[in-house]
Amino acid sequence: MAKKPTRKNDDIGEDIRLALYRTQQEVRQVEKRAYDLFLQNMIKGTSHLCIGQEAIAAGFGVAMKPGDWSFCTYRGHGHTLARGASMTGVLGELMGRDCGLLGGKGGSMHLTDVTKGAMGSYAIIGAHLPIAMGAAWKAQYKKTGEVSVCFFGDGTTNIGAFHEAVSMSAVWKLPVVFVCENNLYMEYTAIGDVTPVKNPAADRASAYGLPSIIVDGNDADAVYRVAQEAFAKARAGDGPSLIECKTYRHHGHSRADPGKYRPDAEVKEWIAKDPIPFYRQRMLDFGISEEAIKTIEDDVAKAVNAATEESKNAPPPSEDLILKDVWADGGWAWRN
Amino acid sequence: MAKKPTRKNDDIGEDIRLALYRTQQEVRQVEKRAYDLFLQNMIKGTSHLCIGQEAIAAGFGVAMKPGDWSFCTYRGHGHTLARGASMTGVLGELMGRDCGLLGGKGGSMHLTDVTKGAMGSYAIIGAHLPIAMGAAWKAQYKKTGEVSVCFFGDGTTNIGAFHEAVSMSAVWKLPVVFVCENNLYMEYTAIGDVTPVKNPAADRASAYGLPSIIVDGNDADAVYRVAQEAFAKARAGDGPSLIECKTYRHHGHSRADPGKYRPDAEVKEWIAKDPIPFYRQRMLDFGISEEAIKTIEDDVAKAVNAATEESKNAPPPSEDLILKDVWADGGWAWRN
Amino acid sequence: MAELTYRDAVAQGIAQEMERDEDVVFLGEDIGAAGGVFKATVGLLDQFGPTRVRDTPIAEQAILGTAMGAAMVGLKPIAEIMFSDFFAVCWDIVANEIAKTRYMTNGQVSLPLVIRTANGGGLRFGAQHSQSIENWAMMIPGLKVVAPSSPADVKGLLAAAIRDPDPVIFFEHKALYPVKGEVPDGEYVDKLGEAKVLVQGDDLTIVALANMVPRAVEAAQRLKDEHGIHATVVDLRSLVPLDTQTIFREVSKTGRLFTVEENPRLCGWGAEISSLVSEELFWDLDAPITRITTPHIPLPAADHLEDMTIPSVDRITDRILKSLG
Amino acid sequence: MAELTYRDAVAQGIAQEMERDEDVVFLGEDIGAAGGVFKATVGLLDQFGPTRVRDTPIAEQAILGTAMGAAMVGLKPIAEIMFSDFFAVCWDIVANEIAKTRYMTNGQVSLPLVIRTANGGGLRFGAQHSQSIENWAMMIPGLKVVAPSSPADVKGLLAAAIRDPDPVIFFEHKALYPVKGEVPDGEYVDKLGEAKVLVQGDDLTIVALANMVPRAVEAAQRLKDEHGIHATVVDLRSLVPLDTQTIFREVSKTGRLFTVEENPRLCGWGAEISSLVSEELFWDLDAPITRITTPHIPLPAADHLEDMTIPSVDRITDRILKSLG
Ligand SMILES: Cc1ncc(C[n+]2csc(CCOP(=O)(O)OP(=O)(O)O)c2C)c(N)n1
Ligand SMILES: Cc1ncc(C[n+]2csc(CCOP(=O)(O)OP(=O)(O)O)c2C)c(N)n1
Ligand SMILES: [Mg+2]
Ligand SMILES: [Mg+2]
Repeated sequence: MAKKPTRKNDDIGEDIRLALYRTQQEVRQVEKRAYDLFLQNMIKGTSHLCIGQEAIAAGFGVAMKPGDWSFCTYRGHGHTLARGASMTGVLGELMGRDCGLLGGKGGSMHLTDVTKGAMGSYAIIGAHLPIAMGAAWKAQYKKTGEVSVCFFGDGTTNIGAFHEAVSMSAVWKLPVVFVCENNLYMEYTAIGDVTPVKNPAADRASAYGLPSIIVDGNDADAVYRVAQEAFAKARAGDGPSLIECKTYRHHGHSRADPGKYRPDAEVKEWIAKDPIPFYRQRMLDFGISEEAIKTIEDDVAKAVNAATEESKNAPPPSEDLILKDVWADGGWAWRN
Repeated sequence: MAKKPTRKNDDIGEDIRLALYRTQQEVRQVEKRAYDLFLQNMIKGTSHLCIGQEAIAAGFGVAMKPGDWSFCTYRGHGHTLARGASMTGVLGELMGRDCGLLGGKGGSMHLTDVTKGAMGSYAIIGAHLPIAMGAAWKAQYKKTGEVSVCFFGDGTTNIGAFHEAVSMSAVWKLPVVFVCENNLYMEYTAIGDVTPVKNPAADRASAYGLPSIIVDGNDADAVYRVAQEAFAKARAGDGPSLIECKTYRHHGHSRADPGKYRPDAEVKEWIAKDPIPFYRQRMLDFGISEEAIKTIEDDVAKAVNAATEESKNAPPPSEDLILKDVWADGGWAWRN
Repeated sequence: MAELTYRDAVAQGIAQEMERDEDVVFLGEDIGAAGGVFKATVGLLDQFGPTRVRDTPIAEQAILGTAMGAAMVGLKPIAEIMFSDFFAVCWDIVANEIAKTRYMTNGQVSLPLVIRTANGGGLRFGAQHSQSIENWAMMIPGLKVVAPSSPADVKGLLAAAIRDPDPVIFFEHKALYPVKGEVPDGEYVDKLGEAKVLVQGDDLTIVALANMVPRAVEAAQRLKDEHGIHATVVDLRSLVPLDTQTIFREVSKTGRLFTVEENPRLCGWGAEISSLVSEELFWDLDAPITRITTPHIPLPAADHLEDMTIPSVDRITDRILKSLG
Repeated sequence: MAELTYRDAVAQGIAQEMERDEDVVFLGEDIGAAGGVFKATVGLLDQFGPTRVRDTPIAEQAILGTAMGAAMVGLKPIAEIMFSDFFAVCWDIVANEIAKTRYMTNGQVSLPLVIRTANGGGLRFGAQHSQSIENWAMMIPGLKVVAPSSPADVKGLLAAAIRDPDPVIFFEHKALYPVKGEVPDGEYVDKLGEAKVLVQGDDLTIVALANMVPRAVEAAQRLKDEHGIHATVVDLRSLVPLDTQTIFREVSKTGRLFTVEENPRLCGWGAEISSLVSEELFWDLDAPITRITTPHIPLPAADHLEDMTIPSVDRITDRILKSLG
């Protein structure tokens, strides 16, 4: 069993730190498995991996309380897992199986698990920022104390919905936290080539009367701390936050993309900043035992293997799902 | 005839000043006539007057060169006149006559005179900001030196298209000048109630890497100067400007609106800052004769009367316009 | 029964539901303090306060996104889009998000929300403030589409829309706002998806919607008075769900169908009804189906041009007489 | 004639026109350096340089507004909207501005521009990246609407669209990008508004568009081979202008019409054609018109679900056989 941290001034503490590491491992290992599975053609369509960006999903995911809501993008496997969605639900959905979170109807880009507060993955850039506001409005009106957290990319800061959502959230002082994961690229275009400011989100915060916040998105502790602050502000009724996390995606944009447009040196530099070995070392430095760490890694590996098998063995979704759930009555009828 | 200004350090000079005053008078008197005409039910539909805001249309209009392009809103009678569109064309259009700029097909909210570079009035908030960019792109690509000027209101700064257009213009360094006429209200809602920053445009400029520019929109000289600077920057290839002009509309938002939601004191304060008597006094201070000023006022009054009569006497648009000009071939056929 | 205007019936319908259910909230531009630019929501802010009746910036994507997000977590929002033409600036939230989310999530998410909007022409507002866009909504799976033609239907169908567990696009016709009619007092809730037969006749069937309904009724009267021709007039009231039973029943009785649409022709709802009837009722038809629509053009602004463009009582009558030979 | 893929025909069509006319410019997301996410515009940046082939931020309203403004002052822009579903985020510029401005200005403004987009399903991309939205464009007066089914048509119709003085929405079907076909060498310009009869038969007429065309052709083959039934297959190629002459001629020859649409049913282009035929060709029809469409639902993502949702060769064949009784 792990020893208590030996270093001082640790505001995070061992339990949280283990949770942060476990979440990062879960996301990383599921994403690696997803990569293998689409090389084996067991995952069809497209898939957007978040390998390299796990510390953000983990930092926010661990800081959120049950009942809080999260909204993410097509690059949302990690955010969905970080809220506690099952690996089988995620991998099954990617593989188009019956056991998928959405019964195969949504696919990789739309992972949702409402029971865990994972309120959906959105594949059209910008749309989920105003949607996340709406959930926050309920918390504000009902005074129930939830926060709504919305993840999106650097490229998203250039679209209209971003502006409308952050601006109106600030006016309404909604308990919503906008989290920009700046991984330096939109799809294949470097964000700096298409954005008039250096920090796509942080340099725009003042346009909404908000403080400019930048955090190392590859350091789960830093992300966790900034999340805690933003949540405290939101729950205190002091309105939204806009947080820019600096990070990098190790893979291409999506399945189809080898990511060749990225300079080798840049890729190297960021692989060296991989959040997971970095955090592993931090844990060791803080006196957490190699054994405790290894246990997490092995547990997660086992869980991923089990979820993979379960998904592979699951049947394809039943055909009758096709005409189900257009409406709340379960059906699709548009006529009598 | 007017004497030369007697006061020193006048960078604007008498000719420009007379032009600025004439334009303000033209806009004011046409708008007043439009008001009378809709009280007489000779103007149907809606109409958005710019009484109180004339110095902006005048300052930019006089600073623009022939060949430059302007894009404005439903509150665009003034901007269209300031580019040299005929009063008969404007009043005729408001009255739905054959002699209208658009043959009655567009109406009050869509005044356009391409021959004068008045590239249209747009009635859906935000849309014309990206459209104005497009014209600027041509000037940049063809290296022909035109600028594109885009007028819009304070309320428009909260919509997505504003953000997209200013942001992308800044990245592309386009010769476009975005002019926000902050008249303190969207329709019936005070802009401060729905905007998270004090200066809706100027406080957002930094989000696009642009300097924050605020000008007294009721002082035609100040507007003219700021326009000149922005145009020089644009023509030099140094990219767009975003300018916030502080002003006020004396009337309600549109025909249907008596404007009762505005505090009396506020209305009084701004009526006292009416740009036209203010500018008249400035001219006198600068040694321009009462007589020269009076001549402009009378000329304009005569022109407005003549345009009114011409419009009243013009026939309604021919019915065959209805099925004309959907396509460039002049027709509307969607089938063979 | 009280006489109410169509616009007052809007406020009454909303108030009825907000009184009944504190989860019903309302947002939009100038809807609160100003009571709406069409004065259809006067009094609601005073009655329900600024936390439930909330003025927004000009940000339609934010308005509808907010409505959607709030609905996802249990509120029952009503959002206003001031003119239906402005759906174009927030169409993504409507067509890609609101309409698809329940389906994509395999039923995890419910979206009990209503989007009200002022639709249609006749006020000389020009091509960007006068469109009839019911077909924009009808073509998107996952949206219910309602368009009342009378004050009573406004109140009853709006209440039904607010209580409906699915997203409803509620088209108020701006030319009808001043029109008066009898409206049931007290709690009144109608049912979505039921067409109404307003006039019964043996010779032909006219199917109409919203502001085309009073015109169709007047045309039917004229056909009867001046030509002894007896038309049935069906007010569709809702496009989704579509009451094909009533349509089919009435068409099979007369063997002749005329649809009257305010939208420009191509892919209007009349095309869908025509295709349904010619697929399923082919052998009952005695003559070609005729669609009477606004021509496939943007709307002109000047009064007499606009009047000649949108189907009028004259045009409806003439077209029917011509078809009858 | 060279064998080209549908995707390469896009690049070739654009290159042909950019070489010919320096007013032709091209903008969109990832279209330049990356050659497009579907690799349909590879090489254009190298050939024409970054002032004419320009990568944009994710800002579709800015992209299309820029195209419109540039066209107003004399350029001939081509804009890409990466997936047609994203038209929803910039629909205002398309439907309210580009489509209406010539009309509203009484002909003062010309808008010679093309908006290219990847349309349609079959790639397991789910409900927000797979829609067939030709009907969204068809219903808006002022837009021309083109949707080629073969590499040759891509090149020829794209060139025609670029030279057309009016705004054209050009729907490339993303499932067709890898398909190969013979494409005329050298300058090749087709004509908008002409349907093509791909198969001639006496028994019935199938009208199809885009990716439904090869399926209709295959179904016709199967009907012939397995059932001795001879179908005519009409590839519409463009919805506006619509070649009603060819449709009417072919339907009147066979007396039977089947339309095959990839879009969800309500207000699809098939409804419009059905309504036209039942209005103008009623007496030539021997049997009800049948529309074969995607059901009126959002598209599911999983492969076998998607395959069962979009009309397949099997479904087309079966539906026709069933109708024939
Ligand atoms: C409105 C819209 N435009 C374009 C796209 C295509 N697209 C998908 S992801 C993407 C890049 C997004 O970049 P960013 O926001 O930085 O997120 P990241 O993928 O880097 O996580 C683009 C352009 C889209 N999905 N929606
Ligand atoms: C997208 C859109 N939303 C709403 C409207 C309705 N509307 C017309 S003018 C206006 C207020 C605009 O305010 P501002 O930009 O300050 O311009 P002003 O009228 O004060 O000149 C609104 C909300 C519209 N035309 N378009
Ligand atoms: Mg990114
Ligand atoms: Mg204003």
